[in-house]
Amino acid sequence: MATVELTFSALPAHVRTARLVATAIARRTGVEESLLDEVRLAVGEACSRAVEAHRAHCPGEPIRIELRDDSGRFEVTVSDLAPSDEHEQERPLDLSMLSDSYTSGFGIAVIAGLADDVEVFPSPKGMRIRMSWPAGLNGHAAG
Amino acid sequence: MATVELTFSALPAHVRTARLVATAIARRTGVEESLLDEVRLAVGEACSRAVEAHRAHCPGEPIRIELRDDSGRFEVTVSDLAPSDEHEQERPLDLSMLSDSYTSGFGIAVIAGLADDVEVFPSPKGMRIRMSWPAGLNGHAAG
Amino acid sequence: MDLKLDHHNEDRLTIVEVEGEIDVYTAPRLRELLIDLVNKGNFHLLVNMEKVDFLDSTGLGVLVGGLKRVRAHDGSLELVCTQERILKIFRITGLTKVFGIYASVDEAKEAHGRDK
Amino acid sequence: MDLKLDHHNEDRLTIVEVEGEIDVYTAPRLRELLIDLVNKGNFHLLVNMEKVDFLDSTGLGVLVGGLKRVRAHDGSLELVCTQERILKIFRITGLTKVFGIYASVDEAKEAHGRDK
Ligand SMILES: Nc1ncnc2c1ncn2[C@@H]1O[C@H](COP(=O)(O)OP(=O)(O)O)[C@@H](O)[C@H]1O
Ligand SMILES: Nc1ncnc2c1ncn2[C@@H]1O[C@H](COP(=O)(O)OP(=O)(O)O)[C@@H](O)[C@H]1O
Repeated sequence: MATVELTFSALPAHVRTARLVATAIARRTGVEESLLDEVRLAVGEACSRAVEAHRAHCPGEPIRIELRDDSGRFEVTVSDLAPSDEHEQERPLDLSMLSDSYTSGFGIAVIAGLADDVEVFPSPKGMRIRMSWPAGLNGHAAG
Repeated sequence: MATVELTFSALPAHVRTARLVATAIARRTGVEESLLDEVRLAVGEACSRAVEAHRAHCPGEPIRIELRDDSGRFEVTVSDLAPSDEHEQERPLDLSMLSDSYTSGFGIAVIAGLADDVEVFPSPKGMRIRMSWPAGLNGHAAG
Repeated sequence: MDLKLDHHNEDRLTIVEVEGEIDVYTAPRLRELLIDLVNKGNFHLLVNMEKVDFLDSTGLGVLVGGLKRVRAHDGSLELVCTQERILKIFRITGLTKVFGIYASVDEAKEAHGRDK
Repeated sequence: MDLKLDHHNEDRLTIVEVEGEIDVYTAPRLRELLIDLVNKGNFHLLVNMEKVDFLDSTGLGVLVGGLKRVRAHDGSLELVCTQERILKIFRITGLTKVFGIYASVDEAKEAHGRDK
């Protein structure tokens, strides 16, 4: 079982709640202070992406984020329920292709650049992004 | 649907996460600054109670907290899965009956004293505590 | 904010300085300290709550548990607290009638001087 | 921390002061401001990011959107930023190659003076 699970409706404000929770739990789990910024940003990106995708495809469905601290790592999984047919793969930068919407794929680029370890599982039923960081030995709570 | 839902395993550390989330969302929802202390404390109490009950009865089961900001009020519901046969009703204070464990019922007393509105639903399948506070008009997110 | 604990003796009183949050997460440490002090023969405890940011009912439970232990040795457990947000919790739970609550360590020491 | 926006003109440049968090929640306000400035004929924008605490990819998207708009009028959108945590995000996404990034407003103004 995930240690903590947060479910929220597809609203930008809730992305802040998710960032706050992820940062607090990362700190407690013993993730180094210098990495907390990256945790906050990467988790925020993954949730923002999910919120945008839900608003486009299924605004009524909730987004889920699971935070685990077993296994010596701090692991975060963000799952959305929007069909991910957008092929957010890396492309060479071409300003004319960049739009100010999410399809530009910056989000995934940022996550990939920040998380210590990332796996992205796109599927017709939604995307799952799993990120993790090393957790210190002095984390307090297990389970 | 609840705006935000947090599920966590029965560990004291997670009570802090729940307090943090409740306070952040209450603030955003427009609950008055002067009431945020009460929100933090009352939500903490309800979650502590649930954690203690789970540790005694069902340590593997998760505790759930739902936070809503529709309806012009900030509403928090904490649900546990521990059979509540303890009859935590009000009793006259008698030191010899007070123990330093949770059965003393301080938790419920504190919640009742702090929340603007409280309802407690005990049942053989677990207890549900619903608390609410007035939310300002300048809260940002609905949904 | 975590919990910081400290203690020292003044006259016949053992003054326990508490700083930070006394909640379900940290209260066990306060409980251990109180038990330890009583086991070592300190039966007149004064808990200074002036630097406590947060107190929940688990914390109340620990204080009540401490009070029962010292009473078993004809001792006392009293508090120093002027913070309204903390006092409120004692009031709500009726515990203002159970604990002696003072505005300062000196005031508590004076009252003790008179008693004895 | 919410987002604070301000702007004023210096020589031919419109300096946009941004303070706080540019994220999925607040970025729409920055987008509106940039669109508004362009619609009113300000095509040389300098966005001062020195007081930005947090920037996510939604914020990047808004800046890129602004850049496209001013370019359509032969304008420019440049940034002032020395904070490593913010610069990192531009670097990760390759956007350091797309935006002119200066260490101060003065440095940006000087560069502009030379260009024109
Ligand atoms: N849902 C929310 N809505 C509004 N403010 C929030 C919300 N969640 C957290 N906050 C507040 O926003 C502040 C900033 O949160 P966050 O962006 O996660 O971190 P930081 O500002 O440290 O980068 C926090 O101090 C918190 O009180
Ligand atoms: N799960 C957690 N474990 C440890 N620290 C936490 C946790 N969640 C939040 N915190 C930190 O504890 C601090 C205090 O949280 P809380 O007790 O809810 O509020 P306050 O200290 O304002 O009364 C927060 O600033 C936060 O960074």
